[in-house]
Amino acid sequence: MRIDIQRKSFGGSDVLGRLRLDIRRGQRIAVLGPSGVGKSTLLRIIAGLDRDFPGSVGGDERLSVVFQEPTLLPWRRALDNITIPTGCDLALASDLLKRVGLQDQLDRFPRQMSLGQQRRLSLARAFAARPDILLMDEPFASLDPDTATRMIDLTGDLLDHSGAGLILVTHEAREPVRLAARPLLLRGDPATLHEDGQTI
Amino acid sequence: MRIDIQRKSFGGSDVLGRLRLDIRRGQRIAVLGPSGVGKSTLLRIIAGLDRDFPGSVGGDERLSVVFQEPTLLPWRRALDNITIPTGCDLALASDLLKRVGLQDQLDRFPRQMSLGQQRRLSLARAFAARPDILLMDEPFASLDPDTATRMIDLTGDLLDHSGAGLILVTHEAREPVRLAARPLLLRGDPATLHEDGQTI
Amino acid sequence: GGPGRAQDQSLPEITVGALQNGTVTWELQTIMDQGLDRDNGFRLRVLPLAGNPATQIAMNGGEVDSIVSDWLWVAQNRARGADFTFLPYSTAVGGLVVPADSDIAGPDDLDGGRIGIAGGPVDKSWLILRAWYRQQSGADLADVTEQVFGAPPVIQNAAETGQVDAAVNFWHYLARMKAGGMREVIDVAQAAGDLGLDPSTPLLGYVLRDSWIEDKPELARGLARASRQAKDMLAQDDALWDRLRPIMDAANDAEFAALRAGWRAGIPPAGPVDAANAQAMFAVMAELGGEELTGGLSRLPDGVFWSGD
Amino acid sequence: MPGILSLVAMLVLWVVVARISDDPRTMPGPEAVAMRLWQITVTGELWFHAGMTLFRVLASFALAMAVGVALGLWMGRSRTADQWLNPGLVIALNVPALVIIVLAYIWIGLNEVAAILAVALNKIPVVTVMLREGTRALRPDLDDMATAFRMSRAARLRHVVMPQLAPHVAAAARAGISLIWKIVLVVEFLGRSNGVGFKIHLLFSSFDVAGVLAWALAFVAVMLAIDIVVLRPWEARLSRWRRDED
Amino acid sequence: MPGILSLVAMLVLWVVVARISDDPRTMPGPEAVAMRLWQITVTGELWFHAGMTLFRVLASFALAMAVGVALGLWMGRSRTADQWLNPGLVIALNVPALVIIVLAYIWIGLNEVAAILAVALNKIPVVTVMLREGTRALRPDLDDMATAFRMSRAARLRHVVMPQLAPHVAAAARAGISLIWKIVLVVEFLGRSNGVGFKIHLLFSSFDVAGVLAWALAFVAVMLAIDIVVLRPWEARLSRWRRDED
Ligand SMILES: Nc1ncnc2c1ncn2[C@@H]1O[C@H](COP(=O)(O)OP(=O)(O)OP(=O)(O)O)[C@@H](O)[C@H]1O
Ligand SMILES: Nc1ncnc2c1ncn2[C@@H]1O[C@H](COP(=O)(O)OP(=O)(O)OP(=O)(O)O)[C@@H](O)[C@H]1O
Ligand SMILES: [Mg+2]
Ligand SMILES: [Mg+2]
Repeated sequence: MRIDIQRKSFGGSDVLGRLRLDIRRGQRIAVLGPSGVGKSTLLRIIAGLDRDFPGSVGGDERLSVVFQEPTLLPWRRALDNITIPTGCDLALASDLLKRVGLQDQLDRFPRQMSLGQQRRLSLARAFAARPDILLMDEPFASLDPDTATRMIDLTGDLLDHSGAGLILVTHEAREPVRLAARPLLLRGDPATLHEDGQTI
Repeated sequence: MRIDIQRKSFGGSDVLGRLRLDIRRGQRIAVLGPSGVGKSTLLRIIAGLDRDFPGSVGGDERLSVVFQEPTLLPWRRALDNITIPTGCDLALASDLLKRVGLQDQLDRFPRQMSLGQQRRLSLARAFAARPDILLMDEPFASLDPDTATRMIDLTGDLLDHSGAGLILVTHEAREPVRLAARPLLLRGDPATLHEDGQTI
Repeated sequence: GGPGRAQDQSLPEITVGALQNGTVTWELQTIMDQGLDRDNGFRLRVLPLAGNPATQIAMNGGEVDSIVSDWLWVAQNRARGADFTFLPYSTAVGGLVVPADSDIAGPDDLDGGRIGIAGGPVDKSWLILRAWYRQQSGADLADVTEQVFGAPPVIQNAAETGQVDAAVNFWHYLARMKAGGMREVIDVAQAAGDLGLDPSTPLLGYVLRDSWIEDKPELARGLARASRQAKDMLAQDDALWDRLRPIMDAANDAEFAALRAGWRAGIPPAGPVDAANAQAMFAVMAELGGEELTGGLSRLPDGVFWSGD
Repeated sequence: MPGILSLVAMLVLWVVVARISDDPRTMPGPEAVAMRLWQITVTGELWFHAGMTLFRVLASFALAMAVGVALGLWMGRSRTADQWLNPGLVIALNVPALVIIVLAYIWIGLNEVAAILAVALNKIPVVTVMLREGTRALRPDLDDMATAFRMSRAARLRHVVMPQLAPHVAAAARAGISLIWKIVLVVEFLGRSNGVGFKIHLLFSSFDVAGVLAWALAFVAVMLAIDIVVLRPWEARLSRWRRDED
Repeated sequence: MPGILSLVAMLVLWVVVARISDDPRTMPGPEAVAMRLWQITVTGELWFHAGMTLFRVLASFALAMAVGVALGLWMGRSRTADQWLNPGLVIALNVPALVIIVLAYIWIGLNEVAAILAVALNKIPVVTVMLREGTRALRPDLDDMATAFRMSRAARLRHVVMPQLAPHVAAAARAGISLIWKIVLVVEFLGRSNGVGFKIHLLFSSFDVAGVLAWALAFVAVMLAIDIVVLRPWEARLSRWRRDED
């Protein structure tokens, strides 16, 4: 898919400047940058949740998103929180829940889970949608190091198997390395993407 | 203050086992442990938000809490989100907002801020309450490394100045070190506190 | 229904919408009980309703062939294009009553008092009372007293509990109130007489449609005859009243007797209504009632009163 | 238990007030009312009239909720729809019940359809308003989630929107069924020959306070039963996710 | 603009229907109604009666909202209060307006206090129910926050609870003021000597549909004005925080 943003502003002040980005199945990109620079805004634009900007986002790839907050349906149990939004079958949903370490929590409502557990649930949901391109907004934050490593490896595995593309927003330098993702830096005001010090 | 928990269970299954803990002004404790072990549950009990357990939590220290999620009043602007819950004056509130790097956002509503900015707002709010003991649940998660470092140092400074105690829940080994907090490990099922491999 | 009603199925039906516990039901019940409808070539069906507004809606909606209302209502609707006409049913009017122990002995004592009125500011009894009072004393009763308007039972209660000093109510409420010990200070029929109006002018009547009468003249005449026969029987035969007693809702013998007497007193004279008398009465009421009462009419339209043939 | 106790307390209060006022005509005690209730029960009158009224209440309730929820959702989600329909809504909200009922009877006829339609027309704008306010408060993050995962319209409505609207629907249902029954009373008064409203107005015009209370309480009991048997359990089921335990 | 356009569209529809039905008695066109409206305006009648009605509406509205919101909050927050008060609430909700009004007039007297109290009593349970359902849906995390920071009761109510209840209060206010005005009509019908309800019933009893519509629409216009001038801006101000821009 092709992203071409001329700028993105909130209430008059520009947050994002000119941005162009191509991404296909199999490609992996990591977006790094300081807090408040516009990473989530960019991801929302790519996901098609924000269309209020000059520019275009094109492509017919199937996307799925791990939001910066878990964003679960509080009134549905863990298993349903996977099957309902993604429409996947029960077998896949419980397999994924097992792989993110929630095999004992299938029947819990979100507020009966710890935040880290909710995070992993939202991770499993994104995988269950079988995306062509996976968009992740700091998916491994607030997980303990062991769990985080397991989740990163799981993500890598699943991407290897499905051949899906990845856009990962993160603060941790080790995550792009472990996932073999091309690290891009979002910085400036308005923010633009940089690779190895070069604006792209 | 003195915490004496015999156990804490949700719907029949024990999450926390026997726990005893003393904390006074000037003392700093860090609680580490895997996701879902019961760290937030412990913190909620200490903060007096969960009283449904056998045991006691005593002491008349003034507490303040940084929740694992920002937990702001969505309908109040940043500045009001500090002054209203804590009752502090405007000067202190804007000074703190400046120190957490939100000097440009005083008039924003929470949903117009990035998650990292909301986090810092909630941090400033906890400081504004001038606590005797500060309870923090992963306060530096989902901040970029630079910002995180600045926030950690700010926390240390403020604690040094006010002489307040600290209970910090975190996943990162470097945070207790930088804050000179005594690291305790929460683990097991039901979970208990361990120090240097010893149950306490 | 009485014996033999089963064979009546072949007879044409007349539907009358009536208050289930109203005084009209007494006459309608007698017509059915005595087979007067069958004798006059129709079958009477009563659509029981719970309020006067309901009967008026039913009539305007074309759901019933007839209801009972006053000729003012007929005139107003006729002026607006409805082809309603009026067949006399009763001359009963109200009066002004005060509690038994009241200091009010006559109309002169009303000055400065509170009067409860059931029919609203354009109630016919109230307007005639005002005209009469003006004739007597030169002052308007509406100016020298305070009025409280309300639903008939609310007014009855207000009078009985002393919230108002005097009350004007519909005749059957008055009958009960008087049976309960209240005292009549002014009789509206008499006041009308003093004003030179004919007290035998019927105010209430069956409302019929011109078009319906044209279609089924023999049915309309049958209804008129049956009504008259029922009135004649009820005027004389106490036994008929004993049969009606269960639906009359009389609390005691005194109330029962008062209701019976009141109803009998209201039986209009046979024969067509004298339009001139009605016109005179209308003029008196229109002067005080204004637009609200007349609905913009300056005089009664032609054809308000059905001659009966 | 507290529910029953509080009913008993109210009953005692009633007895005391009736004793003190000592005027059985305007303030009949519970015994008098109970006797009337017993009478209409054994004669079977109660079942017939209450049945007719209940039928009208349920029919117009179903109609009003269906239309009102749909309209409210639409107006809450779409600014355009809201701007276009709002004047009509405010007018519909404020046209007196009496006017709607009379016009329905005159234009449609004195029949059950007109009655039920008149009641529903009175109630629809109220449901619409309540649902519109609720819809405006929907969580945008869950909306985004549904969009991102391309949830179907039906799934979205059922799993994302409706659970958030449940408190508003519950409020609309509870306030609504009672409003409806009040309007049914007027409808029955103005143009039906049976039903609780018909009876109450008849008894009122003969100033039979005990009788009016007997009929009113009989139907209140029906509504109380509906509340306890249908609405409460439904709400409890819907709010399970708020509880701590699993 | 769409608002005005839609009003125009309704007007056109009315003209067309009136033309087609061609029965000015039961279906008067807007011209006829406008003429009546003009008449009552120039004679000054409108201002007096509409003023009286508006006074009654506002007085009972204020009373009903204050009591209803307080009760609803209490019942929503405390399980005990809810269990004790619920039967009373369901009964109050379902006692027919007529019964309450008549009893108020009988027990208190035929005066303004009885009228306003009767209306408020009819409305309070509805507000209570709406607020109770809203209170049950309050966010527990913000509650915890308030507890943790030991916010005072007043601050908590004002800054944590009320903003969450705003949509419910708005719905209750909007549905409420219209319900109130409907009940005021009945109250005026049964025992007042002025007000729009008094006039409407007077005209209705002479079956003057154009007159009834003129009065009804005059007051609907008042309500529409209140909606546009008071309620809408208030709501807009309250929901600023939902918007994207700053
Ligand atoms: N309200 C609840 N009802 C039932 N179970 C709960 C509830 N809250 C927490 N739990 C369970 O208790 C355990 C501890 O939860 P807690 O939130 O304390 O974990 P945590 O250590 O803070 O984890 P994390 O690092 O992911 O935030 C979890 O397994 C969770 O599923
Ligand atoms: N709805 C909004 N209205 C106004 N300003 C907004 C809005 N959303 C975001 N912003 C501003 O846009 C900037 C970028 O926000 P964004 O959420 O994209 O940051 P981010 O890079 O994801 O930060 P973080 O790492 O803290 O999540 C921030 O300064 C924020 O204050
Ligand atoms: Mg972000
Ligand atoms: Mg936690």
